[in-house]
Parts: sequence; structure tokens; C-alpha cells
Amino acid sequence: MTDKIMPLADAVRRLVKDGQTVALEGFTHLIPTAAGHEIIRQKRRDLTLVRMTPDIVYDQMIGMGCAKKVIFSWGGNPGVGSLHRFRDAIQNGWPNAVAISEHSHADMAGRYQAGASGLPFSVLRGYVGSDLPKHNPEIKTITCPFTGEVLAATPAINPDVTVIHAQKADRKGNVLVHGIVGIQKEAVLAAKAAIVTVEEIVDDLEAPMNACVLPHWVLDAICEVPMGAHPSYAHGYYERDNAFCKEWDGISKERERFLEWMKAHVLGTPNHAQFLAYAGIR
Amino acid sequence: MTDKIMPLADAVRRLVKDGQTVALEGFTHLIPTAAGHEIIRQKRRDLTLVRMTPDIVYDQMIGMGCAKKVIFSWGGNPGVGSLHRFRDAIQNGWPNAVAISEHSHADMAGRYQAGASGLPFSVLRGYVGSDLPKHNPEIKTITCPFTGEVLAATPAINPDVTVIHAQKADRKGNVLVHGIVGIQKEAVLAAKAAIVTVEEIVDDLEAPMNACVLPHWVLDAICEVPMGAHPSYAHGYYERDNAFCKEWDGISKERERFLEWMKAHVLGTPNHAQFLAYAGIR
Amino acid sequence: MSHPGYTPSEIMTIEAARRLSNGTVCFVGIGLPSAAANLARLTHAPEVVLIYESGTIGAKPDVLPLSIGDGELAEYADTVVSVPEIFRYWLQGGRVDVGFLGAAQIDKFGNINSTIIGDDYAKPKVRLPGAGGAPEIASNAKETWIIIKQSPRTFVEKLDFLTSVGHYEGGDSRQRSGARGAGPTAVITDHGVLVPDPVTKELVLAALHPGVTEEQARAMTGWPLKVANQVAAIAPPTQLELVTLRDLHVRTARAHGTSSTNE
Amino acid sequence: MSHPGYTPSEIMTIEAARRLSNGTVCFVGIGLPSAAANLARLTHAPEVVLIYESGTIGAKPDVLPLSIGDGELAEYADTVVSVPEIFRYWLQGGRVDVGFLGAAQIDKFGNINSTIIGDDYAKPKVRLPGAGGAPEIASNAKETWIIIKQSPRTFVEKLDFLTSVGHYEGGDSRQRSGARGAGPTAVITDHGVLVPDPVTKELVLAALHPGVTEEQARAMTGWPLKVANQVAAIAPPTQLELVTLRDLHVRTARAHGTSSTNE
Repeated sequence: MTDKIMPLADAVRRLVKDGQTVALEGFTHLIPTAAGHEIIRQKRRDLTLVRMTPDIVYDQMIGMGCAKKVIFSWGGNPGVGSLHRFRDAIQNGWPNAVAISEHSHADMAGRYQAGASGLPFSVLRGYVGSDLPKHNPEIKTITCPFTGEVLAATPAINPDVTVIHAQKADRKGNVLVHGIVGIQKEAVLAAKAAIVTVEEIVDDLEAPMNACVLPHWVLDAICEVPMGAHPSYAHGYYERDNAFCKEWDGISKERERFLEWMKAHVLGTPNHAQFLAYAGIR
Repeated sequence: MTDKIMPLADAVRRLVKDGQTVALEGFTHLIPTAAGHEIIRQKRRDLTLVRMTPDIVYDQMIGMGCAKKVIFSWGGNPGVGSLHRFRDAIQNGWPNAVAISEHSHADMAGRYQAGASGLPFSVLRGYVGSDLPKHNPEIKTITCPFTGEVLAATPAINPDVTVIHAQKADRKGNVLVHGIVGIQKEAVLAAKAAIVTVEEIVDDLEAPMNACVLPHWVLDAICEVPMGAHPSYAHGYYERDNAFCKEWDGISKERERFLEWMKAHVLGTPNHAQFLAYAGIR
Repeated sequence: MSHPGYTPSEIMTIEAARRLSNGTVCFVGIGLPSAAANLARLTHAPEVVLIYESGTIGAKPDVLPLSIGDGELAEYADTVVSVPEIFRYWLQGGRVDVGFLGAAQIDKFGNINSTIIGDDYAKPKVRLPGAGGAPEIASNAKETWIIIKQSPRTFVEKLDFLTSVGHYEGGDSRQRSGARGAGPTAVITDHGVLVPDPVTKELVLAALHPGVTEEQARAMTGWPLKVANQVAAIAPPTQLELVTLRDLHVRTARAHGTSSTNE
Repeated sequence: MSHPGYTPSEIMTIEAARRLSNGTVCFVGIGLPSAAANLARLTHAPEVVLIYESGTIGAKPDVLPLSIGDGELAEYADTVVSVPEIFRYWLQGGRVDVGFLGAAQIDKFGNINSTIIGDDYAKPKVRLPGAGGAPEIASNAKETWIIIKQSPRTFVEKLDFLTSVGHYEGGDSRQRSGARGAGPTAVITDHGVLVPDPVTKELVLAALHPGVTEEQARAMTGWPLKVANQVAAIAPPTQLELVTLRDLHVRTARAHGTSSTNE
């Protein structure tokens, strides 16, 4: 068994530092919630948080003061509404001012791809007519040397640490991501260090030949965290907890109730198993 | 059953025209040999043939006078040696002069990606110090608008027709490519029209969720051609015919023997099944 | 409005669904676009190809997804690809016939805002979720449809923020801007359907839902609304349409444990 | 050369294999690099990660592949990705420790030619297969090794064509050119091993196979070959190395129906 397999708390302690650029990725599916909670428990500060779709876990991290900047393309609680803590940080600077760098999905995906590809920038057909480039100096243009067409160009993303959640790892630390694979492979390969939480560690991945497999040697920590994506889901393991996502709207609306909930549920529990037990989840 | 499922001869007749840019792709695995033979039978001329790894089937097409230009990154008979007909065309203009546009693998792969992505050009870290750009006006440079780094840029490839071979299609025409998937998805999605030959047509693809599947609506013709990749192989169906690949070296060395062989085996047979029977293959 | 046995939301979803023809490749936004696209699939267009930006191609959900990445979408898809692939090869690659969007605000040229409400980007009155994939859907699909309820707050003279391009400043300005595709060819609302004037590209009221008047539509539009010479009358929902849509919502509610409409 | 119970090809393959340490990520060319890399895997480096440009990552072939895309490579790989992915994310992305190449010609700075023989690109004396993935392997791997038999025709003063960059024009010219990685750190031949001078980057004879002399190596080099102050003596093959390599070739020949060496 590889020594890269370790408890999540150890992985966060070793790899996630104040002031870093950190991406927790997962496109609705396989969101690394447990890892986000652990970053909150360990009180990381001044993080530049990258994520295509900031949702509940980023709402929690922002509300608990981990973030100084958020780089994103869509921020909301899918199927429910706004992220109150994210909004409160942007609109009112609570608990601290949070800068934003706002992009579109295709752009963010391309920026991770550029990062994974060792390229300094990404090219896309996008932002035509849009006001976004006016407010984001990271969106520039580039001219095709063959056709003269002017396209959008944005810088590669290379997080200090990427964190993802996946279905399983084998004992060497190879990881299988299955179903809606999102941007996870690119986010991991773009990063300087990578943490993967998994539902389980197995003897044999039983991965189809062309499946999305991340070999152990591109990862720095693999942590077994059952239900680590809750309230998101893990295809083949458990469903999305829609009731909790709706409930979050109420919990997060007011600062005080939010803080109380986070103190009791996240700061008050030593790890994800205890969090799940305390919250009465499964 | 979709009317896109048709005999290979019909597909070539309808979709492949003199003077077009045609890519037959397959990275050692799943080379669409039967389709190349059919193009030879139908005496297409002045084709610009694109392929990362021109090998036996392009040697045959070039030797039979189908090509006016070849765009490629590695031309040889893998594990055996040179392509005699390709060399004879380049060095001696037999049976006709053939122009070449020579690239590297990463560049060709990127050019297909750009084509599939609706972008006019591809960017890569490559060709540093190499003489290739001196002889290929399609290799230019581009400067990163963020870092100032100078990188290579090459134009997208968008073939008029791409032809690939795959393991199976369902009755709607959806295709599964399995194993070494090469550049096939990109070559198909970059093309204006696509022909796929398959080992068999089945009721259910039984494709894993994240497998390489090409939906019927990006394809124009699906043709059932068992052993259509011979002497290449189809993972799960048959092995590479290494003996034939070696034999080809002798057959192709001299113009006369080559022509005799092609006349008897390809022009003299009406289709791939008859070719296989005549050649005594399986 | 009168109460003819169906809601404005239902007729707008149904009218949108009717426009989606069998075999069309549709890049589907979550919410109303997804409801309409699946209604089409379950009625007259069984072979419509639904693509969600989570990478699900040929999705055939039995219940409506709450999020763009529900497992339901992957389970019955023809294939599931990565997020960069869906945007690069499938959308930007020009494979999408119809990009089907919602919005928070729309202007008379079909440009949309899903970023902020208020006139200061740094200090918005309301921070909306943001662009998502809308800018690239709007500028790369062969055409786009927008489904949005009409009100003076949503149909505005000037957007607080232009997130995704429609016909831009009208005329041929979209084409000149470098956007591809025809842009918005239909805006389906709870009042009727607006289509762009062929020359000026300004949205014109072209059809009304049963029982809705031009005056009602005008009152719900934040600019002087142009009306076509002939305003078509949209047919009321058929029994099949209504039953199929309601069944879909009931199944969805049962599966998600939420209320049975998408409002 | 004497005949010490093994061939020059065998000792060069074995010496190359020895240099590959366990856990190294090696982007492997077909032929001698592949033989050496698999020998390492079957002896002292069971966890070496072999990547072939056909997209096979962590390949563990039981017999040597004849082509870069043999099914054998896919069958036992950790994962099989597309060709664009292998070049973009894995090679250009900086994930490769050692790029292991063959060549038709090499110059004293470790630049290599695999394109043409002759001085006219348009009318070459011999048309070679071409670049393949070598230019990007040479300029993106953390370091490169080149395995090539020495002769005045292969070790040339001036390449007929520079396909893939080594130390370019020597000194810090590689670095200035924009290539990444350290470039060629070892050239393994049938005579011994050459390594670049730390400053000038010119290849220097650093080690000799048993029974091979400096003079023999010089005679097989098309430029005035520099020799290290201390030329190391390469150990003869161990029984394990030789048996493992020969078994591999025998298995390969049986599987492919070809002769039992890779010459």
C-alpha cells in the first residue's frame, strides 16, 4: 500500500497552505465537500479559490473566511437559488472582502486544459459582445496567424493544489473517476499538488480500458472518505441530497445561523464520518 | 435501421470526390484499410491525403495514383521499414509527383483538435530548434499575450472526409471505438463528412459510460466490413497480421510487382470480403 | 389572464417544446429549457438529441434534472464526455443546432444578462450566478432560443450587464462582431413568442398564447414593443402535451422530493 | 570487438535499462528504447511507468511491441488515452521524466535527425519516416536519452536535417531556444555511453562497454570525439539481465512470428 494513502486531515495539513491557489473541482457530481470541510477545520486563510461552479462547499469556505479571491464561471445552489454567503462576501465584504475573477464555463475549462497542457494560455471563440472582458483584465484577444480572426485568450490555470472526489482508488493509489467526469482530470493535471478523496479503496479498480483513470504518480494524497461528496453524489454509490441543498438555503441566509451551523457541524466534528453522524446523514 | 448504414462502395461513391482532402485515421490500431482499397477501386485522383502515420494503406493509395499531396508526421511500415511506394513518389514522382507537408505527431494531433474545436489554429510547445518549420510554411509562431512566450502555431485540419474503422455500431449508427483510440474522434469531428467501417453491427453497443462513442448524427455513412482494418488489428476481434506487414516490404519494393499485386488483389476483387478470400486471409 | 386549465408556465413550456423538431441537436440549459426539451422528446420528437454542459450527449432523463450534472442525465445518455470536450468539440465545434437558454434579463435585440442586477459591477444590487456556458452557447450554436417570463424587470430597455450576445446592437452587428450562428431566432415567454425582424433584428411580438392580448404583452415589456402585422394565435395545449408535462413534473417531484412545478 | 557471450546490441540495451530507476516515468520510443525500458521493468524497476505515444500509460507488455500501437500495450496498461491527450496533458504537461529516443543521425550536441539523408529536403537521397513525436519528446521531457549504434554515418559532424533538438548549438543555446528540460543527458551506444559536458554541452565519451576501446569509439564517430578524464568501465551483463532480455526477445519472436532480435 502506497504511503500516499493517508487520512484527509493529514493531506490537508501537508499540502494546503495559507495564501495558496486551491481548486476544489467536481461538476455538480463528485464535489469534494469533505475536503472543503477539512480546510475549514484547519482554518486556512487567504486562499484564492478556483472552481467553475462554486456551490455549497464554497459558500461554506467563503463564509468561514478561508477565501480572499474566487475565480469562477457560475456561482449558485443548483436547483435552489443563490449562495448567500458568497453574495454577502461580494456585496458586503463579510466576513472579509472577497475579490472575484469571473469567466465563462468554456473559458474556465480551456484555462484548466492549458494548465494541464503546459501552455501559458488558452484560446476560445467566446465573449463576443459580452461585458465580461470589460471587468476582467485576464480576458484578452489573440489573432490567428493564418486567418487573421480575432479570438479570446485567457491565462492557464495552475492551482497550487487541486482537490477532487472520486469513486475509488486501488492500493497503489490509482484513481477511477466514473460518470460525469467534469473538469477533474484537467484540474488535477494542471495542479502542482493533488488530493483525491474516494468512496473506497479496493484491490482492483476494474476500470474499462478507456475510463478516466488518474495514475498514482500524478497524485500526492489519496484519502478514503465515504460519502465525501455529500450533498453532491457519487455515481454508483449514493444520490444527491436535494433536501439538504434546499435546507442550505435557510441555514445560510443569516450570518448567525450559518455560523452556528458551521460551528456545530463542521468545527465541532473531528472528521467527515463524525460530521455525517452528527448531521444524521445516512 | 438508419439509412446511413450502407455498403462501403456506396459510401465512397457518395462521399469521396476527386481533389478532396481526405483523412484515413487509425493510430496503428483500427486502420481503415478496406476503405482505402475501395477508394483505389473507384480510382479517386488528386486527393490530399492526411494521416499522422501513413503506412501500408497509404503506400497502396499513393502507388495507385490517388494522391497529389500527403500531410503527415511519420511515414513507415511499423516494425518493418520504409514505405517504398511513398518514397518512390516523393523521390522520383512515380506514378505522379506527390507534395508533402510534414509535421510532428503533437502538431498533427493538435491540428485535428483545432479542427474539431472550431478553432482556426492550434498552439504547441514544439519545433524548438527543428528544421521542420524551415520547410513548412504552415508552421508559424504565436506570442502569448500574458507571458510573452513564443510558441508554435499551425492551422486547423478540417478534412472534406474522414474515414475510420471501429469495432461496432448499433442499428442507429452510433459507433464504439475501443482500446487505442488514437486521433479518431478528433479526425471525425474535424471533418465535413465521415465514413466509419465497423467489424459488426449490433443491437446494443454495451459501451461503458465514458467510452469513446461517436453518435450517429456526426457520421454520414456506417459500413459493416469485417476485418476491415487488416493487416492492422481490431482490439477484441483479431490481431495485427505481422507476416503480411513484412510481406508488403517485398511486394511494394518494385513498381511492377506492386502493380500486379494491386491489380489482382484490390482492383480484381469487388469488395473487402472477396479481397480477404482471394488473399487467403482467415 | 384567465385560467384556462393550464398555467402560463405550462403553455410557454409546451410552445417551446413544439418548436423542437425530431433529430435536432439541442444544447439545453437547466430549468425551463430542460423541461421544454424533454417534453418535446416525450411527445413528437423522440429522436431529439439533448446535450447538457455537464458532458452528457443524447441524454434521456426519466425525470427532470435539478442540476446540470444530475446522474439521471448520465445514466441514459449515448455517451458522457468531459466538460472541456463538450464545450470544445461539440459546442464550439459547431455541432449544436439549437442553444436553448434562460436568462434574468433580456433586451430588444435578444442580448441577455445573467450576471448582476444594478449598474455597478463591483457593488451589484443583486449578484446573479453568472455566465456559466451561456456566452459560448449564444455565440456558437447555429441558432438560440430564449425562454423567459415577461415583466418590465426582465424585458429591459438596457441590460444591467451584457453576459451573452444576441443580435448585439441590431442589424448586422452580431455578424460583424464575430459571433457565429443566427443568434436568437425565438424568444418564448409566458405571453407569446417574439422573433427578430429580418433586417433590424429587433424582437417583434409574433404570436400570443390563448387569451393573452397585445396590450398585456406590451405592459410586460420595458421598451416600446413592436408587434407583427399578423400576430399568430398559439394553439392551446393538447391533452397529450399537458398530461405528458404534468406527469414529468410529478415524476420529477417524486424523485427529488420537491414541489411539482419548476417555478 | 571480441565475442564475450553477448552482442553489442545486448550490452547497449542492458546498459540503457540499468539507468532507468524504479518509479521513473518514461516516454518510450519503439525498438531499442522499448526493449531497454521493458528490460528495466522486468528486472530492477518493476514500478517504472512506461508511456507510449499511442496513448498507453503504465504499459506492461509481456512481449515487445512491433509498433507503437500494439494491442499488447493497451491490454495491460493502467489507462489508455487519446493521442492528443498523451501529447498535450502528459508530455507537454511536463509529466515525463525521461524521453527515450532512437535516431538515424546524431551530432555532437545530441541533436537528432530522423527525416532525410542528403542535403536537399525536396530531393532527399533517402527519405526516412520523419519526426513522429520526437521533436516534442526532445523539447518537453525533463531529460532525454538517445540509444543509437555508433558509426561515422550515424555520428555526424553536421546533421542532414535537425529533426529534434538536443543541446542545439551547445552552451546555453538549448535553454535560450525555449526548449524545456535538460535535453540529452545520456547517449547510449553499442560502444559505450556519452554524456554532455556540463558547460559546452558537447557529448563526451564517459563509459565504455567491456572490451571496447576509446580508439574504436573514436573511429565510429564522425567528429573529433572528446573523452572524459575518467572513462568508466561498464559492467558486463549479469546472468539475470541477459536471460531476461533473451527471454523477452524469444517471447516476442514467438508472438510476432519474426526473428528473435530487434536488429
